[in-house]
Amino acid sequence: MTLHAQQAPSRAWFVHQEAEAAKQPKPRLQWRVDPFMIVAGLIATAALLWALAPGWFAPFAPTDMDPQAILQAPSHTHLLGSDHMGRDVFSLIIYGARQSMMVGVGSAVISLLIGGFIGLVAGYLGGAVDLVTMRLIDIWLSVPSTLLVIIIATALRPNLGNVILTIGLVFAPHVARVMRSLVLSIKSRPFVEASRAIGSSHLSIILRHILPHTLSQVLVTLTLQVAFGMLMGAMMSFIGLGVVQDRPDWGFLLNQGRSYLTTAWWFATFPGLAITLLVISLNTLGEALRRRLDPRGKAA
Amino acid sequence: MTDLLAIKSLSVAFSARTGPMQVLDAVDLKIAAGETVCLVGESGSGKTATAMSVMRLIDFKGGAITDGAVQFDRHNLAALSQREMSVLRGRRIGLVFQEPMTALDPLFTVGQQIAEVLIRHRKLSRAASRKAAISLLDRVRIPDPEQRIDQFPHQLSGGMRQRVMVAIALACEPKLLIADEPTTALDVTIQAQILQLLKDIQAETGMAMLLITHDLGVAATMADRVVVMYAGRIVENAPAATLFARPAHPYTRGLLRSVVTKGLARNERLYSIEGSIPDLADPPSGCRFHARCPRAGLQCRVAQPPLELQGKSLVACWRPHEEPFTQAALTGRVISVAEPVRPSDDAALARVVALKKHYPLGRAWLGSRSVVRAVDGVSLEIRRGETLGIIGESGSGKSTLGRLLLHLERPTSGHVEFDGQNLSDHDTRSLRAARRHMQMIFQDPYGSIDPRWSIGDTIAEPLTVHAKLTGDERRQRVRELLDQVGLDPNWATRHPHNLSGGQRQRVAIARAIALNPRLIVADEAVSALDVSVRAQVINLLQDIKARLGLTYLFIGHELNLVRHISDRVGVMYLGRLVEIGPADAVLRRPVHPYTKALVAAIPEPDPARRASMAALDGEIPALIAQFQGCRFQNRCPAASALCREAEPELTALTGGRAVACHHPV
Amino acid sequence: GLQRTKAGGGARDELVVAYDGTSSSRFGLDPHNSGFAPLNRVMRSIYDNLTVLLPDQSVGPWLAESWEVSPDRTRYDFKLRHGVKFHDGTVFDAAALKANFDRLVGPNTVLYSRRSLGPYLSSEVIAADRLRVTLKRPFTPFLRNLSMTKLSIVSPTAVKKGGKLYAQKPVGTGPFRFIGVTPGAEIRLERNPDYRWAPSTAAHAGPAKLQKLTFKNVPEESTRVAVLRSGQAHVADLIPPQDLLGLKKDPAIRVLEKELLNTNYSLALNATRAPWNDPDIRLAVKLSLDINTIVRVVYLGTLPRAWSALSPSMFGSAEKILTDSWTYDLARAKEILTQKGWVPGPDGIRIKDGKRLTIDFLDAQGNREKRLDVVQFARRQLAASGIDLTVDSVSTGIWMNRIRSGDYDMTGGASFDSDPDILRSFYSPAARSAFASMRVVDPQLIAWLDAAAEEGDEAKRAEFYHQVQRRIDQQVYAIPIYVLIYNLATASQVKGVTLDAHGFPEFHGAWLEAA
Amino acid sequence: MAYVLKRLAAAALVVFGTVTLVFLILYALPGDPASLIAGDDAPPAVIARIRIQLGADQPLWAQYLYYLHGLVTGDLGRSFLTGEPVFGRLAAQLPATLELTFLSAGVAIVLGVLLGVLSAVHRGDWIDNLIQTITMTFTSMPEFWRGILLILIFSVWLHWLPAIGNGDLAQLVLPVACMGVGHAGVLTRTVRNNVLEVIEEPFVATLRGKGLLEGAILYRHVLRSALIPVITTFGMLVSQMLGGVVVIETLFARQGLGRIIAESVGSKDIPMIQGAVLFAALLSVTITVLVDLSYRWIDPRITL
Ligand SMILES: Nc1ncnc2c1ncn2[C@@H]1O[C@H](COP(=O)(O)OP(=O)(O)OP(=O)(O)O)[C@@H](O)[C@H]1O
Ligand SMILES: Nc1ncnc2c1ncn2[C@@H]1O[C@H](COP(=O)(O)OP(=O)(O)OP(=O)(O)O)[C@@H](O)[C@H]1O
Ligand SMILES: [Mg+2]
Ligand SMILES: [Mg+2]
Repeated sequence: MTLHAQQAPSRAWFVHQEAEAAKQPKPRLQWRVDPFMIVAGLIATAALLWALAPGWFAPFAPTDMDPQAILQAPSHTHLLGSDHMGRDVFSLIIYGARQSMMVGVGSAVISLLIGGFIGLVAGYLGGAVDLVTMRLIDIWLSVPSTLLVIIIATALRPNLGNVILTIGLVFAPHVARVMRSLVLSIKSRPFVEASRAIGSSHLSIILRHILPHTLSQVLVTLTLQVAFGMLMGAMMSFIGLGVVQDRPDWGFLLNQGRSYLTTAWWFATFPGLAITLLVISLNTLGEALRRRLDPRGKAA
Repeated sequence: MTDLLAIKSLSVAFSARTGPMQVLDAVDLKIAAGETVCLVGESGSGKTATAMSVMRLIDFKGGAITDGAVQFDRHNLAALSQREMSVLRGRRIGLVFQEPMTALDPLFTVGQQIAEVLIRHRKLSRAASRKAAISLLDRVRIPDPEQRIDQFPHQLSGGMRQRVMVAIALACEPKLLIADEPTTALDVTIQAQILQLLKDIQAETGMAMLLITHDLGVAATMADRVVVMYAGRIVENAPAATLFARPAHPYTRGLLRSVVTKGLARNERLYSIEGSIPDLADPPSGCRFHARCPRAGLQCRVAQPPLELQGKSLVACWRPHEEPFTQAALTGRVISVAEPVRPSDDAALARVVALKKHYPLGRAWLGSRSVVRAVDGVSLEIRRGETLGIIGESGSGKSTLGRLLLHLERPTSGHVEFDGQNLSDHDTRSLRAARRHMQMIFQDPYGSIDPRWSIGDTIAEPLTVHAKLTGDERRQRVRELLDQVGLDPNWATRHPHNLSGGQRQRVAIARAIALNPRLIVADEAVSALDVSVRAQVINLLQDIKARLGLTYLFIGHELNLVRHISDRVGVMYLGRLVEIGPADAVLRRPVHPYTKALVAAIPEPDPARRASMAALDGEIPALIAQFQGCRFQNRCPAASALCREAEPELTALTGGRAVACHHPV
Repeated sequence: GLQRTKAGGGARDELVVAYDGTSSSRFGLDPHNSGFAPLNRVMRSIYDNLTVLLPDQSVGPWLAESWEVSPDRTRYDFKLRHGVKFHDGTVFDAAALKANFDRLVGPNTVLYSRRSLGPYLSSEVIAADRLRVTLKRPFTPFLRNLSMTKLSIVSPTAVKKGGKLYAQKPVGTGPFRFIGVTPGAEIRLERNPDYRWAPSTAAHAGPAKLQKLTFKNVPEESTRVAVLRSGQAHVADLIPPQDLLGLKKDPAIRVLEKELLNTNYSLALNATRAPWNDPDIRLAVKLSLDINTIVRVVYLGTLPRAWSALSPSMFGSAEKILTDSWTYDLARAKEILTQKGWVPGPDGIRIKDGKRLTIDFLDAQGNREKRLDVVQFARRQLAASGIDLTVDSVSTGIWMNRIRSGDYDMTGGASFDSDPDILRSFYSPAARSAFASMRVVDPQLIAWLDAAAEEGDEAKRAEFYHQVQRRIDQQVYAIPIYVLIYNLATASQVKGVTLDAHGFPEFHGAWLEAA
Repeated sequence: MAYVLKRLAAAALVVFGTVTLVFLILYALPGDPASLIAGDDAPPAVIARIRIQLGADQPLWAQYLYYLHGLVTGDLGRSFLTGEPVFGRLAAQLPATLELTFLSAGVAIVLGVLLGVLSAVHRGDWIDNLIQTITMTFTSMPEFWRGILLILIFSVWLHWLPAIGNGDLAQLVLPVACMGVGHAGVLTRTVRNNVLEVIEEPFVATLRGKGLLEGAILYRHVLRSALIPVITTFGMLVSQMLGGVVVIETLFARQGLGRIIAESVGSKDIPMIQGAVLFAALLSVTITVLVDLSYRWIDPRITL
């Protein structure tokens, strides 16, 4: 079974990861490089490079406003047209990659750290700790995540850090559940019991046996989380919880451009495509990664 | 006799990453109407692939028939379309799979699953098919078929599920039944029941049977002909009596020798075929067995031997054996093991006192608290230097006892003494320290080693935990240990995924002995291994024990094997110890009716001694119930009114034996 | 399928208006307690007023047939129109009017429109059709304020019955009466058949021609245009600039535009907090802004740039006086900042005593009317002179709290009104509204504003306000940005929709021409 | 039955926890509700009075108890802004949201199962790739963008469907399509992957061994087994849709819980937010319970 892309703030895929995690070792699927994956890899790499060194790729600075060239259709000067302030859409997208990636990666890392820790502890200790934690997580999950994001983001104030923190917090319990079932299944594998029989301490079992086995799943989760974080960030822009800045992220651009769709289609379309393509790519890669890194493949 | 099924020069390949992988190479096989043919061979030799090809189910697994024909009645099955095949499947050819746990759709009642095939092939109405299904259940001897028919697979025991599978296969009275390891996952007593059932039904209907098994005992019991496969080829095909009396192919002989039989004396070293089965992705040239064959010559290395008639046997060998094969001949060749350490009578290394372990069932809140009584009042002692074997059917609590002994789990009540100290008195830290004297070897050689660790790290893990060694000392010790278990010391940096099951189990053993422990619990340590490899590992365990003066608790379910390795044997049933005593005495002259039944149910690889197998009726009851009286009463031929009232205590007999039975034999 | 999408599903005399109610589904049509322009636009059709604002910004009779003002201008005797009835049957008379005033000044309520009554003291019923209103002191904006929806006349019976929930079941005397609401989505009105008291400005005197009038709240500007184009609505308001140009050229669409009487949208620095308490620094900020370009780019030439605090058509606006009174001067701005000790730091942003020159812009409205685009543009221009601007978007509640406690550097706002006295709600602490974006306390301004409120002479009064606006400009208490031209696009078969002198839509005379 | 009770007890616990959580988050919301209610020019005395009326001067625990008390007596309080009872307002808005959510869910599951099975059957070929690419694209689009495009295409250009409103079925088509199609992508993949997974199960080999036709195996057996994780996904999706209405309802100018939440958060109308989130959480918990119960119905093995 594979993981898949979903609408931001999606929960469904977590269920799969949980189910996945609980599964018994299986022979590994074949690793086949298909054209989709190559394209996905190229897109993700491009976005990453843009995020790292936008200056190398962008023909204009994101702050270059040309009052003479407002809402210009794509042309030689403005490959993807210009926006309502005369900025170059192509350059905005390149610079926006960093912001979008920061939202995506940042929130993913936060949810992984928090959720991962909770899931690890609950799964490993089991018993009452597990029961209580899982109930708390149920509670957290019973509020649809979009609502949770809105409420928390309103309570905090919308700057980049808080947007990232909010998305991270909202997704953390999902990660916790994935992590927990992962730990539960690894915990019951004989080599863990073997290590216990040897007399290894809990800490060393966790660090040396359990964590390494969650790594591939964690990587996959990270990849997919980045995608969700980005979509969620875009949604926050729409609701008005986005961050206004010189280098707007793609969601913000799309949101700004949305009312120009009939008059200047390129303004919204290209940032939208950027998000969508990157999300698709990350999902495709995440899925491939999961298959590739599957430790069960080696175990079987 | 006309051939019902004739497989001619069948070749099958799977598409693998590295290209096509030929798993069957020119297989020839014939089954006459009413005949039982057993297909035997080690894991991966292509037995299942053969069955699947006949059924053309191989197509769904990514395999394809690349050559040859499968003649069944008037059809060449290899050339039919899937649609045409589906008319034959289930109607003319029945199929029973190995795993009764997973071979039934968990979401449908057994009735629905039987009815389905009747509706499909015999065009019965719903009502009629239900009736027919009930009578089929009755025919495979499922009690209360009217009730059972509406139950779901998970509500049935493994044995019953396998009966349901048989019922499905028999629903349309097929001419041919293909059974792929139908009893491998079952307990011996249940295996005996199912095999008996198959025999009975065959006698009634006169169907032909292709029975796939890796157990030569089963083959001896069931087969008219035995076909031996090795690495995708048939190496020998002979009438059962001939094959067991005069195995011609060295591989067949090797297999037979590796089997631990009743007749084998305890202090003998087991025979084993050296090496392991080749990788089919890169099969060896010439005779595929030549690398492991003691008789191999130059010809064997370069030319593939044809399957040729020799006497009554078809053999594919350039240098077949001609002399008869006897147990005596085998015994004579065995090298004797080092003199075992004599168990001293009084010095108990470990003592188990009134030990109980109850597992709560499900999540026990807001509901009745039911428990599984996995171990329910066991007392015994393990003496220094001895091997105590524990046998019993699945679920009888053997593994739980093993884990309790090492205090991997806390007992519900009772306690364990190790070296005079009560383990329950230890705190976490001192318990961890105490662990260095007690180690465990697990059943699953694949699961019990962390696939991400190098072999060296795995073996060094106990050293890291307990011994303060420098890096060099540790590496040195790992090399020593690898050497001791017969692995190349240079393999320390390798990762386990390239290792065979037997090699992995050696790694596990090396890890277990790293700290020179005093007690090793080996829980089904060889059950997952092929016969030839199993013998290697057993020999290794024996050697190490002799060398290091270890004490073993050896848990297993192959009686002959346990008898071979153990000084004393304990028999468990439903969480209780029902009999204990010196191995030979208990297993050759059992006094408890249960032990007796177990012993009787073992199929011996000797067609001459075919017994009526179903030694024991009925199923093992669930462990949840609170028992009154003897736990064995419902299956016991000797049960009396007393047995229904009072639970028998373990009482000592002469010769160091004890039994828990009101009416010992 | 197309037929179904036509507005009203076939009823030819139902007019559907897609209005920008922002994303709020907050509903309440109590004219005395709503400063929310979109709902006031709806209320224009439900309620009438005592007076009507004429195109020349003078005041004419409506529900008040005439009035007499005492020489000291503290007593107003209103003679009321006869035969006027509320939608609930209540007769509109002096008692009803008094009830309206009493409601506004009642000690237990704090209604938004209270301020518009100024120094109101009491009123007394002289006859059934005569009411005398007494003020504590002269209050010149009084009559003009009475023309605003903020002081529309509500049914006292309905208010009593409705209590706190009156706003959910509004009852007025207007050409349309309220029949239902789908909160957040639409407000349904129907013709008031008894209506015979339209103001003199109306095209006809009788009841409205439309049978039904439905206001659909479509906060998405692109959706608003979409439903107009697809025929799901007949009218859409506040068309964004980028679409306005196209719609104006579309023969199937008619566009009505009218300047909204209000305070021009202005950016206001917090003059009570350092370093913005220094007028020179504020000046530097102002000089750094090329407002012409900002407005031209952001509004694509559809809105004029503003120079004064009051929209040009409003009485007393200093727009003409202030036009071109200063020019964008980056060099000068930099010079001032350098003089004041703010020197460029490593990233170009100026630093003084280790503090960066940063403007914390507090926003609660999002990009309504593209105001955030304005700010974003301004941010770029400010950066050129070494000032950093960050936008802090918060909810209304937080916005108010922080404005009140002075915890901000800059914010922006506008407020619709018909009299320049509205400036007091920004600059006079005694009359300041919670939505006021200024916190500055300037005694000079307060004095002028208070005097102007009492001044009877139009010319003198205007002069006061000119002074006020000049001072606001010179002191840079606020930087006016654009003049809002309210617009309404209608399908071409819609006739007779007008915009009143305030810039609010009137549907009394509207009808749908057969296609 | 005991199972159902147990499940309900757990659900009640979750709801209680949710109530507390929402209360705590909202308590932390900055901004003073009293001054909001009081209006623009309220003198401090009035604000103070209102604060007392609201109980905002009480300590946290007292406010919490007061809130719980209200809940138990079915009183969710009154809106700070309009004074109307929160419960009535929400109850009036709920049907519109439910209508939108359930129809979207229906569309998602029907499309998801159909396309998923089609995709699995054609595993690896162009149909599979096409379905996967299209659904993946839909799913990866920010929802509001998808919605705007739908409006432009079907309402503005083709004049087929109305873009806004809460009236007849036609007005539901676009919002339902926007939400349903997006989520269908998720389900399509889930169904596809589960079908492929189940097809590998040993019992399917048994079914083939029985001579059943592939169609019967697929639809009668495989799909049913594959459905269990699909239903979990589906439950999650419905819960997620309940959050997604904030976007959809704004975009398509519909009434509903989403609009209330969007608006109330902006104006700190705490009773309204509390009520709306509580409603959403209750719905989402109800769906989870239903999903859990449906497992039992589909899979006889499951016991808790
Ligand atoms: N679906 C598959 N794809 C590729 N290779 C396969 C597949 N199934 C089996 N094989 C390979 O085919 C060979 C023969 O397998 P087969 O299952 O027939 O062995 P077997 O004799 O039944 O063994 P066992 O006793 O373990 O059941 C093995 O090497 C196995 O790895
Ligand atoms: N952790 C556990 N929780 C609940 N029940 C358990 C647990 N471990 C074992 N059991 C139950 O206890 C009983 C005895 O299990 P145990 O594994 O000791 O049997 P065994 O004799 O080793 O069987 P096998 O031959 O199948 O390995 C079984 O019914 C099993 O289901
Ligand atoms: Mg097999
Ligand atoms: Mg066991």
